[in-house]
Amino acid sequence: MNTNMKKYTVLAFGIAKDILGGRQCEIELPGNTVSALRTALVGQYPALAGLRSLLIAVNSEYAEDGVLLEERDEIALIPPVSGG
Amino acid sequence: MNTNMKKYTVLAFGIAKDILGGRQCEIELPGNTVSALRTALVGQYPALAGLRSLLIAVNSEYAEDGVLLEERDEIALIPPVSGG
Amino acid sequence: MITLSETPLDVQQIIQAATRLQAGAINAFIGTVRDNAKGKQVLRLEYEAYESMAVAEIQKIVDAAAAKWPLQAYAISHRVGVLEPGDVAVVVAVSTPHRADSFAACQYIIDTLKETVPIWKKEVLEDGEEWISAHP
Amino acid sequence: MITLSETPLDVQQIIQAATRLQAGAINAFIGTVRDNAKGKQVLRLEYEAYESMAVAEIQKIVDAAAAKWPLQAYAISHRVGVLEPGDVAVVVAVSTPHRADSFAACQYIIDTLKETVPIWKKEVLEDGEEWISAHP
Repeated sequence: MNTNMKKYTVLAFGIAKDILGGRQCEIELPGNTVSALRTALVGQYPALAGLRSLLIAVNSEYAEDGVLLEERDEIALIPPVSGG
Repeated sequence: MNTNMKKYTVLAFGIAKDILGGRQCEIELPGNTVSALRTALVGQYPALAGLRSLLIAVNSEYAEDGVLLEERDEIALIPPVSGG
Repeated sequence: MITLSETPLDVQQIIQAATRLQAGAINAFIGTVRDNAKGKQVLRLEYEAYESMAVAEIQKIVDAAAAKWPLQAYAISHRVGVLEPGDVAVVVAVSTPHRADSFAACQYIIDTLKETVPIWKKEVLEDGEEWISAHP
Repeated sequence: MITLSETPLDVQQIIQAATRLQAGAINAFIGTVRDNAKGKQVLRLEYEAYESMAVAEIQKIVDAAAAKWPLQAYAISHRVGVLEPGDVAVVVAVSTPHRADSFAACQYIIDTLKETVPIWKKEVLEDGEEWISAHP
Protein backbone atom coordinates (compact mmCIF):
# COMPACT_ATOMS: atom_id res chain seq x y z
CA MET A 1 0.00 0.00 0.00
CA ASN A 2 1.17 3.45 -0.99
CA THR A 3 1.96 5.27 2.23
CA ASN A 4 0.42 8.43 0.75
CA MET A 5 -2.97 6.77 0.33
CA LYS A 6 -5.65 8.15 2.56
CA LYS A 7 -9.01 6.62 3.31
CA TYR A 8 -12.15 8.75 3.18
CA THR A 9 -15.73 7.94 4.06
CA VAL A 10 -18.18 9.33 1.53
CA LEU A 11 -21.92 9.72 2.03
CA ALA A 12 -24.06 9.34 -1.07
CA PHE A 13 -27.60 10.54 -1.74
CA GLY A 14 -30.24 10.25 -4.43
CA ILE A 15 -29.02 8.71 -7.65
CA ALA A 16 -25.42 8.71 -6.32
CA LYS A 17 -26.55 6.33 -3.59
CA ASP A 18 -27.96 4.02 -6.25
CA ILE A 19 -24.73 4.21 -8.29
CA LEU A 20 -22.46 3.56 -5.33
CA GLY A 21 -24.76 0.83 -4.09
CA GLY A 22 -25.23 2.29 -0.64
CA ARG A 23 -25.57 5.37 1.48
CA GLN A 24 -21.92 5.31 2.47
CA CYS A 25 -18.67 4.05 0.97
CA GLU A 26 -15.01 4.15 1.79
CA ILE A 27 -12.46 5.11 -0.79
CA GLU A 28 -8.67 5.27 -0.70
CA LEU A 29 -6.84 7.71 -2.91
CA PRO A 30 -3.38 9.11 -3.41
CA GLY A 31 -4.36 12.70 -2.82
CA ASN A 32 -6.24 14.96 -0.51
CA THR A 33 -8.22 17.38 -2.65
CA VAL A 34 -11.86 17.46 -3.63
CA SER A 35 -10.89 17.14 -7.28
CA ALA A 36 -8.73 14.06 -6.57
CA LEU A 37 -11.65 12.48 -4.74
CA ARG A 38 -14.07 13.22 -7.57
CA THR A 39 -11.66 11.78 -10.15
CA ALA A 40 -11.23 8.62 -8.11
CA LEU A 41 -14.96 8.20 -7.58
CA VAL A 42 -15.80 8.70 -11.24
CA GLY A 43 -13.04 6.20 -12.12
CA GLN A 44 -14.51 3.63 -9.80
CA TYR A 45 -18.19 4.39 -10.63
CA PRO A 46 -18.30 5.54 -14.28
CA ALA A 47 -22.07 6.17 -14.17
CA LEU A 48 -21.31 9.25 -12.04
CA ALA A 49 -19.89 10.87 -15.18
CA GLY A 50 -23.33 10.80 -16.77
CA LEU A 51 -24.93 13.05 -14.16
CA ARG A 52 -25.87 16.63 -14.92
CA SER A 53 -23.60 17.76 -12.09
CA LEU A 54 -21.73 16.22 -9.20
CA LEU A 55 -20.83 18.45 -6.27
CA ILE A 56 -19.00 17.47 -3.15
CA ALA A 57 -19.81 18.78 0.29
CA VAL A 58 -17.28 18.78 3.10
CA ASN A 59 -18.65 19.11 6.60
CA SER A 60 -22.03 20.19 5.21
CA GLU A 61 -20.64 22.94 2.96
CA TYR A 62 -20.32 22.83 -0.80
CA ALA A 63 -16.57 22.53 -1.49
CA GLU A 64 -14.56 23.82 -4.46
CA ASP A 65 -12.14 21.50 -6.27
CA GLY A 66 -9.10 22.79 -4.41
CA VAL A 67 -10.38 22.23 -0.91
CA LEU A 68 -8.16 19.90 1.13
CA LEU A 69 -9.71 16.86 2.76
CA GLU A 70 -9.01 15.36 6.16
CA GLU A 71 -9.76 11.73 6.89
CA ARG A 72 -12.17 12.73 9.63
CA ASP A 73 -14.20 15.11 7.42
CA GLU A 74 -17.83 14.39 6.67
CA ILE A 75 -17.75 14.14 2.89
CA ALA A 76 -20.89 13.87 0.79
CA LEU A 77 -21.58 13.32 -2.89
CA ILE A 78 -24.28 15.72 -4.05
CA PRO A 79 -25.91 14.79 -7.36
CA PRO A 80 -28.29 17.32 -8.97
CA VAL A 81 -30.76 18.41 -6.31
CA SER A 82 -34.50 18.27 -6.96
CA GLY A 83 -36.32 19.37 -3.82
CA GLY A 84 -39.52 21.36 -3.71
CA MET B 1 -91.32 71.09 -10.26
CA ASN B 2 -89.54 70.82 -13.55
CA THR B 3 -91.26 68.07 -15.46
CA ASN B 4 -87.85 66.92 -16.70
CA MET B 5 -86.64 66.30 -13.17
CA LYS B 6 -86.00 62.66 -12.37
CA LYS B 7 -85.53 61.11 -8.99
CA TYR B 8 -82.71 58.64 -8.38
CA THR B 9 -81.84 56.56 -5.38
CA VAL B 10 -78.10 56.53 -4.70
CA LEU B 11 -76.26 54.11 -2.44
CA ALA B 12 -73.21 55.48 -0.66
CA PHE B 13 -70.27 53.63 0.87
CA GLY B 14 -67.20 54.42 2.91
CA ILE B 15 -66.42 58.09 3.24
CA ALA B 16 -69.23 58.91 0.78
CA LYS B 17 -71.70 57.45 3.26
CA ASP B 18 -70.31 59.75 5.94
CA ILE B 19 -70.52 62.77 3.63
CA LEU B 20 -74.08 62.04 2.52
CA GLY B 21 -75.08 61.23 6.08
CA GLY B 22 -76.43 57.79 5.27
CA ARG B 23 -76.14 54.64 3.22
CA GLN B 24 -78.79 55.80 0.78
CA CYS B 25 -80.12 59.12 -0.47
CA GLU B 26 -82.58 60.33 -3.06
CA ILE B 27 -81.68 63.07 -5.47
CA GLU B 28 -83.67 64.84 -8.16
CA LEU B 29 -81.90 66.25 -11.15
CA PRO B 30 -82.67 67.72 -14.54
CA GLY B 31 -80.73 65.15 -16.50
CA ASN B 32 -80.19 61.46 -16.91
CA THR B 33 -76.47 60.94 -17.33
CA VAL B 34 -73.85 59.78 -14.89
CA SER B 35 -72.03 63.09 -15.27
CA ALA B 36 -75.20 65.08 -14.49
CA LEU B 37 -75.70 62.98 -11.37
CA ARG B 38 -72.12 63.49 -10.23
CA THR B 39 -72.37 67.25 -10.79
CA ALA B 40 -75.58 67.44 -8.79
CA LEU B 41 -74.17 65.34 -5.93
CA VAL B 42 -70.98 67.37 -5.70
CA GLY B 43 -73.08 70.56 -5.75
CA GLN B 44 -75.20 69.29 -2.89
CA TYR B 45 -72.29 67.69 -0.94
CA PRO B 46 -69.17 69.77 -1.67
CA ALA B 47 -66.95 67.49 0.43
CA LEU B 48 -67.24 64.92 -2.36
CA ALA B 49 -65.04 67.19 -4.48
CA GLY B 50 -62.19 66.67 -2.06
CA LEU B 51 -61.97 62.93 -2.65
CA ARG B 52 -59.14 61.38 -4.63
CA SER B 53 -61.71 59.92 -7.02
CA LEU B 54 -65.46 59.46 -7.22
CA LEU B 55 -66.78 56.76 -9.49
CA ILE B 56 -70.37 55.84 -10.05
CA ALA B 57 -71.62 52.31 -10.50
CA VAL B 58 -74.89 51.52 -12.25
CA ASN B 59 -76.39 48.11 -11.60
CA SER B 60 -73.10 46.95 -10.08
CA GLU B 61 -70.93 48.05 -13.02
CA TYR B 62 -68.59 51.02 -13.11
CA ALA B 63 -70.25 53.55 -15.43
CA GLU B 64 -68.64 56.15 -17.72
CA ASP B 65 -69.86 59.75 -17.63
CA GLY B 66 -72.09 59.36 -20.66
CA VAL B 67 -74.08 56.36 -19.43
CA LEU B 68 -77.81 57.06 -19.23
CA LEU B 69 -79.65 56.47 -15.97
CA GLU B 70 -83.08 55.04 -15.40
CA GLU B 71 -85.00 55.77 -12.23
CA ARG B 72 -85.10 52.09 -11.34
CA ASP B 73 -81.32 51.60 -11.70
CA GLU B 74 -79.25 50.65 -8.69
CA ILE B 75 -76.84 53.56 -8.53
CA ALA B 76 -73.88 53.64 -6.17
CA LEU B 77 -71.27 56.25 -5.25
CA ILE B 78 -67.84 54.64 -5.17
CA PRO B 79 -65.21 56.66 -3.34
CA PRO B 80 -61.55 55.48 -3.56
CA VAL B 81 -61.51 51.78 -2.71
CA SER B 82 -59.16 50.43 -0.05
CA GLY B 83 -59.78 46.72 0.35
CA GLY B 84 -57.14 44.14 1.07
CA MET C 1 -64.84 30.37 -4.56
CA ILE C 2 -65.32 34.07 -3.86
CA THR C 3 -66.77 35.14 -0.54
CA LEU C 4 -67.17 38.15 1.71
CA SER C 5 -67.38 37.13 5.32
CA GLU C 6 -68.54 38.76 8.52
CA THR C 7 -66.84 36.05 10.54
CA PRO C 8 -63.13 35.16 10.88
CA LEU C 9 -61.54 33.64 7.77
CA ASP C 10 -60.40 30.04 7.93
CA VAL C 11 -57.07 30.21 6.07
CA GLN C 12 -56.64 26.45 5.90
CA GLN C 13 -60.09 25.94 4.45
CA ILE C 14 -59.59 28.66 1.83
CA ILE C 15 -56.25 27.17 0.74
CA GLN C 16 -57.87 23.74 0.63
CA ALA C 17 -60.59 25.10 -1.65
CA ALA C 18 -57.88 26.20 -4.12
CA THR C 19 -56.07 22.86 -4.11
CA ARG C 20 -56.34 20.39 -6.98
CA LEU C 21 -54.66 17.05 -7.54
CA GLN C 22 -53.44 18.09 -10.97
CA ALA C 23 -51.90 21.33 -9.72
CA GLY C 24 -48.46 21.15 -8.14
CA ALA C 25 -48.22 24.76 -7.00
CA ILE C 26 -50.39 26.77 -4.66
CA ASN C 27 -49.68 30.37 -3.77
CA ALA C 28 -51.57 32.09 -1.01
CA PHE C 29 -51.51 35.72 0.03
CA ILE C 30 -52.85 36.51 3.47
CA GLY C 31 -53.41 40.11 4.47
CA THR C 32 -53.60 40.69 8.21
CA VAL C 33 -54.32 43.73 10.34
CA ARG C 34 -51.06 45.26 11.54
CA ASP C 35 -50.82 46.58 15.05
CA ASN C 36 -49.23 49.84 13.87
CA ALA C 37 -49.64 52.45 11.12
CA LYS C 38 -47.94 55.80 10.65
CA GLY C 39 -46.09 55.16 13.90
CA LYS C 40 -49.36 54.88 15.82
CA GLN C 41 -51.10 51.98 17.47
CA VAL C 42 -53.96 50.52 15.45
CA LEU C 43 -57.09 49.92 17.54
CA ARG C 44 -59.19 48.39 14.77
CA LEU C 45 -60.08 48.44 11.09
CA GLU C 46 -63.63 48.68 9.85
CA TYR C 47 -64.25 47.10 6.44
CA GLU C 48 -67.31 47.87 4.40
CA ALA C 49 -68.22 46.41 1.00
CA TYR C 50 -70.72 46.93 -1.75
CA GLU C 51 -71.18 43.23 -1.58
CA SER C 52 -72.90 42.23 -4.80
CA MET C 53 -70.62 44.41 -6.89
CA ALA C 54 -67.51 43.40 -4.96
CA VAL C 55 -68.08 39.72 -5.69
CA ALA C 56 -68.73 40.51 -9.37
CA GLU C 57 -65.56 42.62 -9.62
CA ILE C 58 -63.46 39.91 -7.99
CA GLN C 59 -64.91 37.44 -10.49
CA LYS C 60 -63.80 39.72 -13.33
CA ILE C 61 -60.28 39.79 -11.91
CA VAL C 62 -60.21 36.01 -11.64
CA ASP C 63 -61.47 35.67 -15.21
CA ALA C 64 -58.69 37.99 -16.40
CA ALA C 65 -56.13 35.98 -14.42
CA ALA C 66 -57.43 32.72 -15.88
CA ALA C 67 -56.88 34.16 -19.35
CA LYS C 68 -53.22 34.93 -18.53
CA TRP C 69 -52.21 31.91 -16.44
CA PRO C 70 -53.34 28.27 -16.27
CA LEU C 71 -55.38 28.61 -13.07
CA GLN C 72 -56.54 25.24 -11.87
CA ALA C 73 -58.50 26.62 -8.95
CA TYR C 74 -58.82 29.71 -6.80
CA ALA C 75 -60.37 30.81 -3.54
CA ILE C 76 -60.68 34.42 -2.46
CA SER C 77 -62.24 35.61 0.76
CA HIS C 78 -62.40 39.11 2.21
CA ARG C 79 -63.59 40.08 5.67
CA VAL C 80 -66.11 42.81 6.31
CA GLY C 81 -66.93 44.36 9.66
CA VAL C 82 -64.70 45.28 12.57
CA LEU C 83 -61.20 43.71 12.66
CA GLU C 84 -58.52 43.91 15.30
CA PRO C 85 -54.73 43.63 14.96
CA GLY C 86 -53.79 40.10 13.99
CA ASP C 87 -57.10 39.36 12.28
CA VAL C 88 -57.00 38.11 8.70
CA ALA C 89 -58.55 40.65 6.32
CA VAL C 90 -58.11 38.86 3.00
CA VAL C 91 -56.92 35.55 1.61
CA VAL C 92 -56.18 34.90 -2.06
CA ALA C 93 -55.18 31.35 -2.93
CA VAL C 94 -54.57 30.00 -6.42
CA SER C 95 -53.23 26.77 -7.83
CA THR C 96 -51.44 26.22 -11.12
CA PRO C 97 -49.44 23.32 -12.56
CA HIS C 98 -46.11 25.13 -12.02
CA ARG C 99 -44.94 27.55 -9.40
CA ALA C 100 -44.00 30.75 -11.24
CA ASP C 101 -47.55 31.02 -12.54
CA SER C 102 -48.98 30.63 -9.04
CA PHE C 103 -46.98 33.61 -7.78
CA ALA C 104 -47.83 35.77 -10.79
CA ALA C 105 -51.54 34.99 -10.73
CA CYS C 106 -51.90 35.47 -6.97
CA GLN C 107 -50.06 38.79 -7.03
CA TYR C 108 -52.10 40.01 -9.99
CA ILE C 109 -55.34 39.17 -8.20
CA ILE C 110 -54.51 40.89 -4.91
CA ASP C 111 -52.95 43.92 -6.62
CA THR C 112 -55.99 44.39 -8.86
CA LEU C 113 -58.43 43.67 -6.03
CA LYS C 114 -56.98 46.57 -4.09
CA GLU C 115 -57.44 48.87 -7.09
CA THR C 116 -60.89 48.04 -8.37
CA VAL C 117 -63.05 46.13 -5.90
CA PRO C 118 -65.59 48.23 -3.97
CA ILE C 119 -64.39 47.54 -0.44
CA TRP C 120 -63.43 50.29 1.98
CA LYS C 121 -61.31 50.33 5.08
CA LYS C 122 -61.50 52.79 7.94
CA GLU C 123 -58.41 52.74 10.12
CA VAL C 124 -59.00 53.61 13.76
CA LEU C 125 -55.76 54.63 15.47
CA GLU C 126 -55.21 55.62 19.07
CA ASP C 127 -55.56 59.27 18.07
CA GLY C 128 -58.14 59.37 15.30
CA GLU C 129 -59.70 57.58 12.37
CA GLU C 130 -59.52 57.78 8.62
CA TRP C 131 -61.00 56.17 5.51
CA ILE C 132 -57.86 54.86 3.83
CA SER C 133 -56.93 56.35 0.43
CA ALA C 134 -60.00 58.63 0.42
CA HIS C 135 -58.13 61.89 -0.02
CA PRO C 136 -55.26 62.88 -2.31
CA MET D 1 -38.53 27.88 11.67
CA ILE D 2 -36.89 25.43 9.27
CA THR D 3 -37.84 21.77 9.44
CA LEU D 4 -37.63 18.55 7.48
CA SER D 5 -40.50 16.27 8.34
CA GLU D 6 -41.24 12.59 7.89
CA THR D 7 -44.89 13.20 8.71
CA PRO D 8 -47.53 15.23 6.85
CA LEU D 9 -47.03 19.01 6.89
CA ASP D 10 -49.58 21.12 8.76
CA VAL D 11 -50.00 24.07 6.39
CA GLN D 12 -52.00 26.13 8.85
CA GLN D 13 -49.43 25.70 11.59
CA ILE D 14 -46.55 26.62 9.29
CA ILE D 15 -48.32 29.77 8.13
CA GLN D 16 -49.12 30.61 11.74
CA ALA D 17 -45.44 30.29 12.61
CA ALA D 18 -44.65 32.96 9.98
CA THR D 19 -47.29 35.40 11.22
CA ARG D 20 -46.43 38.50 13.24
CA LEU D 21 -48.64 41.28 14.56
CA GLN D 22 -46.45 43.95 13.03
CA ALA D 23 -46.48 42.31 9.57
CA GLY D 24 -49.48 42.98 7.34
CA ALA D 25 -48.56 40.60 4.51
CA ILE D 26 -47.98 36.88 4.48
CA ASN D 27 -47.14 34.94 1.36
CA ALA D 28 -47.14 31.18 1.34
CA PHE D 29 -46.05 28.79 -1.36
CA ILE D 30 -47.29 25.22 -1.08
CA GLY D 31 -45.86 22.57 -3.34
CA THR D 32 -47.99 19.47 -3.69
CA VAL D 33 -47.53 16.16 -5.45
CA ARG D 34 -49.29 16.24 -8.79
CA ASP D 35 -51.16 13.17 -9.96
CA ASN D 36 -49.55 13.36 -13.41
CA ALA D 37 -46.17 13.98 -15.02
CA LYS D 38 -45.06 13.63 -18.64
CA GLY D 39 -48.59 12.48 -19.42
CA LYS D 40 -48.27 9.55 -17.04
CA GLN D 41 -49.94 8.78 -13.74
CA VAL D 42 -47.77 9.50 -10.70
CA LEU D 43 -47.83 6.67 -8.17
CA ARG D 44 -45.60 8.33 -5.58
CA LEU D 45 -42.60 10.56 -4.99
CA GLU D 46 -39.73 9.58 -2.73
CA TYR D 47 -37.89 12.48 -1.12
CA GLU D 48 -34.49 12.07 0.44
CA ALA D 49 -32.44 14.79 2.15
CA TYR D 50 -28.95 15.30 3.49
CA GLU D 51 -30.71 16.62 6.52
CA SER D 52 -28.09 18.58 8.47
CA MET D 53 -26.79 20.26 5.34
CA ALA D 54 -30.27 20.87 3.94
CA VAL D 55 -31.33 22.79 7.04
CA ALA D 56 -28.09 24.81 6.95
CA GLU D 57 -28.53 25.61 3.25
CA ILE D 58 -32.13 26.72 3.78
CA GLN D 59 -30.91 28.95 6.60
CA LYS D 60 -28.42 30.56 4.20
CA ILE D 61 -31.22 31.26 1.74
CA VAL D 62 -33.34 32.82 4.47
CA ASP D 63 -30.42 34.97 5.60
CA ALA D 64 -29.91 36.18 2.04
CA ALA D 65 -33.63 36.93 1.74
CA ALA D 66 -33.59 38.84 5.03
CA ALA D 67 -30.80 41.02 3.63
CA LYS D 68 -32.91 41.89 0.58
CA TRP D 69 -36.39 42.25 2.07
CA PRO D 70 -37.76 43.20 5.51
CA LEU D 71 -38.66 39.69 6.62
CA GLN D 72 -40.58 39.75 9.86
CA ALA D 73 -40.82 35.99 10.15
CA TYR D 74 -40.55 32.84 8.08
CA ALA D 75 -41.39 29.17 8.29
CA ILE D 76 -40.13 26.58 5.84
CA SER D 77 -40.90 22.88 5.99
CA HIS D 78 -40.02 20.15 3.53
CA ARG D 79 -41.26 16.58 3.59
CA VAL D 80 -38.97 13.60 3.29
CA GLY D 81 -40.04 10.02 2.67
CA VAL D 82 -42.75 8.61 0.46
CA LEU D 83 -45.46 11.01 -0.75
CA GLU D 84 -48.58 10.33 -2.76
CA PRO D 85 -50.50 12.61 -5.13
CA GLY D 86 -52.13 15.41 -3.18
CA ASP D 87 -49.59 15.33 -0.37
CA VAL D 88 -47.83 18.57 0.52
CA ALA D 89 -44.10 18.37 -0.26
CA VAL D 90 -42.96 21.84 0.79
CA VAL D 91 -44.35 24.97 2.43
CA VAL D 92 -42.56 28.33 2.43
CA ALA D 93 -44.29 31.10 4.38
CA VAL D 94 -42.92 34.59 4.99
CA SER D 95 -44.30 37.77 6.46
CA THR D 96 -43.31 41.34 5.68
CA PRO D 97 -44.87 44.71 6.45
CA HIS D 98 -46.10 45.17 2.86
CA ARG D 99 -47.26 42.74 0.27
CA ALA D 100 -44.91 43.10 -2.71
CA ASP D 101 -41.99 42.14 -0.47
CA SER D 102 -43.80 39.04 0.75
CA PHE D 103 -44.23 37.75 -2.81
CA ALA D 104 -40.63 38.55 -3.79
CA ALA D 105 -39.09 37.00 -0.69
CA CYS D 106 -41.21 33.84 -0.84
CA GLN D 107 -40.48 33.30 -4.52
CA TYR D 108 -36.76 33.88 -4.00
CA ILE D 109 -36.68 31.31 -1.20
CA ILE D 110 -38.49 28.54 -3.07
CA ASP D 111 -36.62 29.20 -6.33
CA THR D 112 -33.25 29.08 -4.57
CA LEU D 113 -34.23 26.11 -2.42
CA LYS D 114 -34.87 24.09 -5.57
CA GLU D 115 -31.43 25.01 -6.91
CA THR D 116 -29.13 24.59 -3.92
CA VAL D 117 -30.63 22.56 -1.08
CA PRO D 118 -29.54 18.90 -0.93
CA ILE D 119 -32.91 17.24 -1.27
CA TRP D 120 -33.68 14.69 -3.96
CA LYS D 121 -36.90 13.48 -5.46
CA LYS D 122 -37.52 10.16 -7.17
CA GLU D 123 -40.65 10.13 -9.26
CA VAL D 124 -42.38 6.79 -9.53
CA LEU D 125 -44.74 6.69 -12.50
CA GLU D 126 -46.99 3.90 -13.63
CA ASP D 127 -44.30 2.75 -16.06
CA GLY D 128 -40.99 3.43 -14.35
CA GLU D 129 -39.08 5.62 -11.94
CA GLU D 130 -36.50 8.39 -12.18
CA TRP D 131 -34.41 10.65 -9.96
CA ILE D 132 -35.60 14.06 -11.12
CA SER D 133 -33.03 16.33 -12.80
CA ALA D 134 -30.24 13.77 -12.38
CA HIS D 135 -29.30 13.55 -16.04
CA PRO D 136 -28.74 16.21 -18.71
